[in-house]
Amino acid sequence: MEMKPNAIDLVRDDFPILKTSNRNRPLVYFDNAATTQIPSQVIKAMTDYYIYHNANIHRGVYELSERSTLLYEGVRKKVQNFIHAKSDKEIIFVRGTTEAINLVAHSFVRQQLKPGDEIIVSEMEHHSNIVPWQLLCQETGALLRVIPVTNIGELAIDEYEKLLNARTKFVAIMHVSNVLGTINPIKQMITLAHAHHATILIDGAQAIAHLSVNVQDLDADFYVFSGHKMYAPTGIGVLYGKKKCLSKMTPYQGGGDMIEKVSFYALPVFADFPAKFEAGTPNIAGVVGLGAAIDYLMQVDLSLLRAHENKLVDYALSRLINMSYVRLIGQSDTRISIISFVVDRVHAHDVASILDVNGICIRAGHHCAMPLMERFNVPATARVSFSFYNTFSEIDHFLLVLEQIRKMFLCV
Amino acid sequence: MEMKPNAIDLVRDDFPILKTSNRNRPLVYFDNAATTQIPSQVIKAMTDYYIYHNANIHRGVYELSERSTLLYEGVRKKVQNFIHAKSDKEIIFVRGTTEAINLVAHSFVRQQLKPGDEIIVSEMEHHSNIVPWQLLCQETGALLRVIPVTNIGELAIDEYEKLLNARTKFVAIMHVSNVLGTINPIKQMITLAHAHHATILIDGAQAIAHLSVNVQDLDADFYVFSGHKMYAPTGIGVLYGKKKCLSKMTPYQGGGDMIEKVSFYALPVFADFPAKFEAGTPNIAGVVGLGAAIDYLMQVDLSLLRAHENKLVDYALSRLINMSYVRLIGQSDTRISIISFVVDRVHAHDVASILDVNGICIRAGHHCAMPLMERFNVPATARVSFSFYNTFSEIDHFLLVLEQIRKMFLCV
Amino acid sequence: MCLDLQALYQEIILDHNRHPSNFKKLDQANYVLEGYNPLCGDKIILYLSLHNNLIQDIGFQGEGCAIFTASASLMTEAVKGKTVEEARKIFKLFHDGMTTSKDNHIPFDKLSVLSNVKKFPMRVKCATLAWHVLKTMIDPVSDDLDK
Amino acid sequence: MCLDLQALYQEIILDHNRHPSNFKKLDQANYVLEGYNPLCGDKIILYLSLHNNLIQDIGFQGEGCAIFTASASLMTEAVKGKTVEEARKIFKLFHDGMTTSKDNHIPFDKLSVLSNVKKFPMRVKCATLAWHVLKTMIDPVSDDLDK
Ligand SMILES: Cc1ncc(COP(=O)(O)O)c(C=O)c1O
Ligand SMILES: Cc1ncc(COP(=O)(O)O)c(C=O)c1O
Repeated sequence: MEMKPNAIDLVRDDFPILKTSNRNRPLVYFDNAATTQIPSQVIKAMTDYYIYHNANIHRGVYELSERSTLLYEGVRKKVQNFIHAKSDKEIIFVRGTTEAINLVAHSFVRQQLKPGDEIIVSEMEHHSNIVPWQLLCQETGALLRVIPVTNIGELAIDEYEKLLNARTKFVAIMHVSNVLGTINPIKQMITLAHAHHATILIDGAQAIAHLSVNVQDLDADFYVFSGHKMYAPTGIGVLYGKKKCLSKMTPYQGGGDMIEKVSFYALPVFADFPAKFEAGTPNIAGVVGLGAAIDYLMQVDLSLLRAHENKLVDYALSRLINMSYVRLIGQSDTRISIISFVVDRVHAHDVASILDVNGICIRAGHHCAMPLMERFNVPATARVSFSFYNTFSEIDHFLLVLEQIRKMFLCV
Repeated sequence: MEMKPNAIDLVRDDFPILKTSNRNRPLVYFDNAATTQIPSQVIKAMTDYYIYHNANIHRGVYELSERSTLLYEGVRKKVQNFIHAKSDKEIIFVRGTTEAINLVAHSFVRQQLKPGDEIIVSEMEHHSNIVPWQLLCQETGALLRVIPVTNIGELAIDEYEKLLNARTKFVAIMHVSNVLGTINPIKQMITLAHAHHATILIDGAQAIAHLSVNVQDLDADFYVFSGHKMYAPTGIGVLYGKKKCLSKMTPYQGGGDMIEKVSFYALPVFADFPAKFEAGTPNIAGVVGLGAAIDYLMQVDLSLLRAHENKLVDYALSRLINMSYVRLIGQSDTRISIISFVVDRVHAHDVASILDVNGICIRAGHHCAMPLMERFNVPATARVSFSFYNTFSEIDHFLLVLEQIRKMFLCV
Repeated sequence: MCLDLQALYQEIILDHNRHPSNFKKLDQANYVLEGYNPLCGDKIILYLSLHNNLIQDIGFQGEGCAIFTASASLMTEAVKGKTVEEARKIFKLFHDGMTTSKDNHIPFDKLSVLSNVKKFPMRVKCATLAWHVLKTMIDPVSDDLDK
Repeated sequence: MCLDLQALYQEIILDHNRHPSNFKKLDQANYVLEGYNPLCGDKIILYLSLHNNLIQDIGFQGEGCAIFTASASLMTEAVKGKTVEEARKIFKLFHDGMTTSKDNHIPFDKLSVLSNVKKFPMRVKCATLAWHVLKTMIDPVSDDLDK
């Protein structure tokens, strides 16, 4: 299947920011793993919300509030369909992946842990899937066990199997690595966790924009992601939880909307989920934006666009592999369009700054994955991450500047 | 000082939603205490953000991320100035009032409580300033003490003085009641709390749009509010905390940006505040919107507009007081533009629905203040709340429909 | 009075609100259940005197809005003297009428006035509260999530 | 090479990055302090041999980006052999030059190349890390919040 050039041009037209500049050069946006850009359809949905429907939800009887509520609750259904959940009640709106993981740690895992119990994470996790568990272990006396990462940047599944045991209460694993690009075999890992009666959470932050996710087929207990990595705005994310898990959970934040009855003479009576976990006025326009982003992804030819992403990453890899001064961090074949690398004798921040001056936005640093940096013994990596709106000529431009960098630092 | 009619017309022009309709009638929006509407300046700031500056903050070295970070951090300064905080580091961005209160409960109060310690709230609090304290008391064995409300809807300050004692660890009080409109004497209450070595949080959700707030002058330890009640979008709010309070606090959510160092061989090293309490990607456009709302409020003639609000509420009260079938809930003279009432023999929801059909949006229900409903022995109230963009003729229209309601239910 | 308003607060609803039928505590009831709508604060206690599958008598107490009161009143009229099977059928007619997006009326004489509530989605719960309490009393088990 | 880039990575910076001055552990140091920039991962250990208010010798070890390394190297050159008062003045000149929004250069011969970093606000911390470590060593107490 050949990519017609105009399909990508058409998609690019949807993203107004791609026509702007970075340091007075045409913008080349290669930091999609940090956050994706917003199509005008999503911007318009939010603007329309503010102009025509803005009202607080759930409690107003008037039409404006009714419209706002129906929009908000309608997105729950859209998310349900998007990740193939059984019910829209299993969809909880949160600020993002980080809040979702903290919510599960606080409301589901915390109450179950005894000293000596074990939680399994991996060496490639994002800080947001490490720190909440470290804090919880510190509080409860549970232990954190860590699945190691192989030299090519995959999870050592045999080690995972060895770590699982009767004390394993919870497993928290990323679907796709934000540094290595590796797609982890989560279906198999979920089956293994369940065989040991452990509950498992999948951090889908990097997967949701690039892979089709079916939480029922995966049999995931929890699946979490952020809107801002799938063409929706920041400040909104999703916690999917199986009904049987959600119904065991204690409240998270206390306040309006999560409560049925408040009195000073009795304990509060909580609402049922999802409301129970959505205390206070939520990010309504963010939810509307998330719904519009899902609509957008349903309306484009996603399989074509994803094939394009795969070609971009294949092309970039094939070129980078032949540059002797570039070392790739992560060489798994099951991957998405994220590439981390280090340039011989040049710090990642200098690489990023020189690209920046040429209009190219890439990320440099530890990518909130310090343990993984330790694992590969690098202080930082440079990372490019492509979206379907990126092009081959952008990659060529990037490779050209890399060559300049080599010259500047090594042979001037 | 007479209000020139065109000053209000000019302000109304800034709010595009005011030109739309509710149930096919011109929109009369009297639910400003639930959420305020958004001026086009704020909508534009957010749209511009998505079109020109969208990037993840703090960690990118490229210009786009730099712009986004400067915008975001710039709003911290704007908020600092707006509430007259000593430093922008004392400003923490949260989802809203509810999250701010939960954060303080979890990270400041929780660690200090021993069984028998006391927390003081009032009978007029919003659920979000009751439930977190109830949950905390349940967990720690501390006791919740409640300042009663007088018949006219004021706090019984003499009772407050009696409640304060050596076991009082924390006081959490609303600045302005979302049901009664009453402005509480918080400066005096803060002084009293401090005299008993108790820390005090002020829920400023209903005050922030209507009163000038100077946290240093008030000497508030914590002051919290939501953007969506001051012409900014939902999903963003502020926790102000004194430096000396913030520096005692344990982390809230764990994840990216709140951390300096993560390793599996040591405990995490936390960043300093405010970053410490802003884990994960925040609601960046929401912050930009909040900044634009502050700019907006600085640019209009706020004292003129607030005088107009006061005239609106005086006028409405003077008329309602003469309607024999209307009972006002809350008759304090120190108040803002919120009025709660019940109509003889007509349930608040029927009142609201009939107004709704006439284009008028009001709130009916318990307003997340069930204990206050119990106090006044009503299942629910109807509530109108005015903003500076409301008009006298809108109030006349509302009063006319009230009269229709009386006819429909009582004399048809 | 505008059309929408007429549709929502028809005379029959105002009447039933003012003088609800079967508004009483049933001392001889063998089934009693409370219901509560946290949105409005509507509260109901429903009493059934149910013998040999027959709803011999029914009564309710409570407080709430006109839509709630009228709906509860009309519900008691509709099922009083009916068998449980018949009550189930009436519930289904009512429920389908209230939940389908189509503009069809509830095909059951007086109950049809309630179908106008559909235009006011935030009020639908007011109209259905009493009915759901009845349903729970005659069909205790149901899994809300899988609906 | 474009102008901005020339400004940021001037030859002098690239030189100092390749061959930093005073890049050594000082065994006879009587003051040693570590510094860390979590954004970049830049790390430094700064060694001072400080006697009678005089910086007799200075050395640093660490790893980081070119801006960081060059700035640390230039800093050691600038303060070596100076009194603490002189070092304080140099710090202030440098600090003011880096923080004022004006386009003015840092009026201290070679250090002026660093003022170009100002156009890259996210990199300013790279240029200032070594300096702040020095400052902490010679002026231990300061309240960040009230600045
Ligand atoms: C006094 C008061 N406190 C707290 C809240 C909760 O604010 P939010 O829903 O924005 O978290 C509200 C808003 O309804 C309020 O009026
Ligand atoms: C794998 C992974 N998990 C978690 C996160 C945190 O997401 P957020 O910052 O939206 O909470 C990220 C984003 O950086 C990520 O890439």
